[in-house]
Amino acid sequence: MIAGLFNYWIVIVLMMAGLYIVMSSGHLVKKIVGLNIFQTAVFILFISMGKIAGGTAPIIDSAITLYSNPLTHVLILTAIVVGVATTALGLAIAVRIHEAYDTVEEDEITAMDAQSLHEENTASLAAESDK
Amino acid sequence: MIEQLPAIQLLLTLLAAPICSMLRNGDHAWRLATAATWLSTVVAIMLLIQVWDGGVISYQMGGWPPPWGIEVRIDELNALVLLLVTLFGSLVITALRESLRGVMRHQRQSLYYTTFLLCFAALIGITITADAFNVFVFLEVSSLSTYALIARGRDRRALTASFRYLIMGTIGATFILIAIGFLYMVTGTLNMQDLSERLPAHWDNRVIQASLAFFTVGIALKVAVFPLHYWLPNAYTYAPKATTAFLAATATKVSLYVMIRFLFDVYGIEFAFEKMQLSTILVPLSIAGILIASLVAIFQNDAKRLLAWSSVAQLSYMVLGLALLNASGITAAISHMFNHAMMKAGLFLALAAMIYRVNSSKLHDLAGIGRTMPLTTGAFAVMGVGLIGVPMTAGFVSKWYLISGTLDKGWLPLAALLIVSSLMAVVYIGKIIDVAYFKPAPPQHADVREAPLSMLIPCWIFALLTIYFGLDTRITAGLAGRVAQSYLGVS
Amino acid sequence: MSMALDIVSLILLCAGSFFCITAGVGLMRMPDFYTRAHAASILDSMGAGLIILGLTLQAPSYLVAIKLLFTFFFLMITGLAAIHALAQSVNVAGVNPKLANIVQRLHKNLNDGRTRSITGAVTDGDNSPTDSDNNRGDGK
Amino acid sequence: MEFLINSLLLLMLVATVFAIVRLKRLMIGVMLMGFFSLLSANIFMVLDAVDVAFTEAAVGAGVSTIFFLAALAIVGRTSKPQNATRTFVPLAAVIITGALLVYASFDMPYFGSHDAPAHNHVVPRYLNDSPNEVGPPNIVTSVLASYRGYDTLGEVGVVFTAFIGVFLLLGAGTRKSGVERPAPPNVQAESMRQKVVLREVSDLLIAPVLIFALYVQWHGDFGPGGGFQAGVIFASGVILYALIYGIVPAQKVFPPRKLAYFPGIGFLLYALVGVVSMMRGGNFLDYGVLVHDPLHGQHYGILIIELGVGITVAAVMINIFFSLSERSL
Repeated sequence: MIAGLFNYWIVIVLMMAGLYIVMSSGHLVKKIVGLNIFQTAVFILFISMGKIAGGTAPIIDSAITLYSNPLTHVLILTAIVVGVATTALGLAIAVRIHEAYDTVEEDEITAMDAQSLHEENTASLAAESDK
Repeated sequence: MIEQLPAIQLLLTLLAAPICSMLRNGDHAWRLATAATWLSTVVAIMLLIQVWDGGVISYQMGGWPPPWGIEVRIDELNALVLLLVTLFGSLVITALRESLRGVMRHQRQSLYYTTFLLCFAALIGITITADAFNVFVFLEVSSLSTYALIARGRDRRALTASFRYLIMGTIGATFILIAIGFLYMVTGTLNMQDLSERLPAHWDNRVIQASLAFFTVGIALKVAVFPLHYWLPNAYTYAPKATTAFLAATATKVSLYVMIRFLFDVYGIEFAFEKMQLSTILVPLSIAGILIASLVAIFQNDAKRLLAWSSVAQLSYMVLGLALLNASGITAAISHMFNHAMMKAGLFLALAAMIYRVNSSKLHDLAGIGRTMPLTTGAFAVMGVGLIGVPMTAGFVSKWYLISGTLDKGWLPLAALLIVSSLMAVVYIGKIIDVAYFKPAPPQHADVREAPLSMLIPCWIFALLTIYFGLDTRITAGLAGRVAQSYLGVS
Repeated sequence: MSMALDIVSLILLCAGSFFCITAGVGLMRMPDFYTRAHAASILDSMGAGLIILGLTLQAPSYLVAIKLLFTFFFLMITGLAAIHALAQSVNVAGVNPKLANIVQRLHKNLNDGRTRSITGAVTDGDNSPTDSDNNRGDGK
Repeated sequence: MEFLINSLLLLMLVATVFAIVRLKRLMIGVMLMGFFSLLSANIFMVLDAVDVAFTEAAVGAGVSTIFFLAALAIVGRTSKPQNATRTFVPLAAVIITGALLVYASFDMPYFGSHDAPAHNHVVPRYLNDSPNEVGPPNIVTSVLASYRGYDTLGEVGVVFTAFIGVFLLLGAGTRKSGVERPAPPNVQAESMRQKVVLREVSDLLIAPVLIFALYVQWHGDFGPGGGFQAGVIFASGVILYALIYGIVPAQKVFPPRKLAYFPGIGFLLYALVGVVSMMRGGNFLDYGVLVHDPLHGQHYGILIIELGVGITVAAVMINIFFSLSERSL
């Protein structure tokens, strides 16, 4: 059983570590790093389930009779490309955030947002009381 | 020609997108986008007519039969969602031109329309497909375009809202991917029809149970079910003004459709709700969502943020309807999906028209706008009344079904709570109406004029539809009722 | 013939593995960046290079052998160029090689004809790039 | 033996991930992430997923690491230490999710088992019939491009959307001339000197890289490869040029204004193959009707759509790199 499930357990550890980085990190770029790791771990999960012991890569050859599952490979090819697309867009937004806030630390950004929300609220209260 | 309609439905906007990205002139891009989306609406109506009598259209992409190839499948439920996406999406895109003019350079405008078209096409793709993995692919197209659309907001907080949505959305999508992987691991297929046939043999398999858990969490993130709604208020508030109307109408509704499709069709009611008792989680969460989000909405002083919180509450109504699991409840959920999309899109669009003139969505800046922009505010008021659920409007129909659904269950206190939440809706909508009609306009807004026609007409179409669907419920509640019957009848 | 090939490739593989281990030990034990980079470059050139050559002799077909030779060729170029670029940019950033300092100090000591402790000299000197340039020049 | 190698690689992955979790220095974190991708490419290789390994090595370890580095050049390389409240809630959430997964794992078909349902329902037709139905010996290509060609269209759509999004947010080709930040003189002199070796090496490499991209593009039917990998490799050749010679000369070769058309062109090329097959009476993306012989039709169809994929991916990656790195000038 250990040999049969070892792959999956390691993949679970990797997935959870990636998710932990996303949730715990305050740096926006590091969040995307975590997201990447999380996704890559899921890819390994898919590819692990497509492996057949003693099989070979699914490229037809008359000498070979046993192939691993090509469908999971196709799905993960797609998912990898989706992953890099998300990464690129996320980084672009992070770069814009850096330009707008001059920081990419989430805590500082949250504080700045709370500050501006507070200012807006006091401004509208003042506007209310004017009338 | 007629048998190619499902592919044409997607292709109209999918092909228009790259062409649109090459146009240098924003006006041409707008013309192309509106033409493509309205044609797409026509196709959606034709498809709805075809499946009206319970027919099912199946289309094999690449000519490969399912489960080997990818099947596109249109039945009553997703024909209704198609109509929702195309009709309301087209109305918003038509109104978009004025709100972009002067804000963006021409080339940026055409990129912006391209992003809209991609989102539009992807939502159609999610709606029509019958392949579990294909849902994930198009979900990502729509999500990526949504992130880009939100991040273009004028306030810098649009960027953080978009980033937060990107992180949560990607986690949600990856959870859905894990769920699909588990389904494939146990059944060996990705076609929804095939999955639903092969799954009952594996109900006791823990992998399938985990798959349900991951799917529910993942899609709940996308739908913004109560504790996972965190991204929605900021995203809606800081997104560019008309964009919010589009997102509020379509994106979360299509996610909700995916939720219905998977929970009811793929996993099946018996597994998801009877064996795994999903209702015991969803009902309390959605009740909490309705009450808390309505309460938060009352205390907002920004009209856009107020409507965003109201969206969280209204989405909880739909989830509640589903979780009730009786004919009235499901009817309520599906018809409210349509009605709320219509009313919220209209409200946000009317608000966008007001912001276009007064350049702010703060309540105190909207003071007296009922006199300076009477037509826009009139449309807003009609749809606001609809949102509250006053009889003769669309909102009433779905709330009526929802309350009778709770009564069918014998949950009187819940019915009372729903009425209380409607009263809360009266308060928050009333807050805007009160400011608009009964407060004097600030002096700097004395020269505010009525919104341009290209925004005003879509607003009034939305308002008139709100009344029309309050009187004629054949398309909404009628169709939803039949869908509900078919789900409950089979099980 | 095949026997001879096996023996040659065995020797190459063993030598390659030996260099890999050497490089690993060097990476762990060397005192500063430059010496570690040197150890790492051994991994690229001698370690991986010899192993690939050894594998080439075992290749089942000419196609595979040619592919392996290509890999060898590109690995040689890219790996060493990368190490070079890394070392250069570290140098530009102003990191002094520790050993160069020692050598320079030894030179000075010999020229001055006085005896001073070597260890005291290691932390001496500022970190400006020009300085490190001079150091390196003297070190040669 | 395979199991041993596989387990060893997996343990290395775990070590890498824990290093990333603990690191404060982002630069190293990003480099380790590239290493993580490379290691997982190795695992894909061991698990027979050659196409996936190829893509992961090119995309995960190559292009996305470069995107990260370009972004880090703008936002700075270090992260602040996080406060303690940030660690507890995520840790609890992660442990619960992980426990759920481990709970589920006991019912999973064992790793490598032959009779797992995943291998025995849909897949046999791909393995047995695809050489007669579609043609290419590489089954991954025939599933990707033909059986699930609609998915792949969506995938190109994702890449195209990312391009439009990045373009909309950052813009490209909008850099004003002469805003390049001058480096301190001695650093500049030093970096010129340093580049002699790099220039020689890159001159030697760029041509083979581009040729290799074309080989991968057209050889995808027979071996691992195809439009995605080819596009990424082509883009990395161009990115290498831009890294060594600077972004301005690279943009002279690939003017961003013209390059911005190509993602759309590739995407259209793909979709139009489907439209043509609809016009000839087949379903969308049914290549069999393109010419008289269905097998030839499949062959032509796959070649053209792979070309479309390659054009889109290459153009998108180069564009995104330009957009990101222009911001740091």
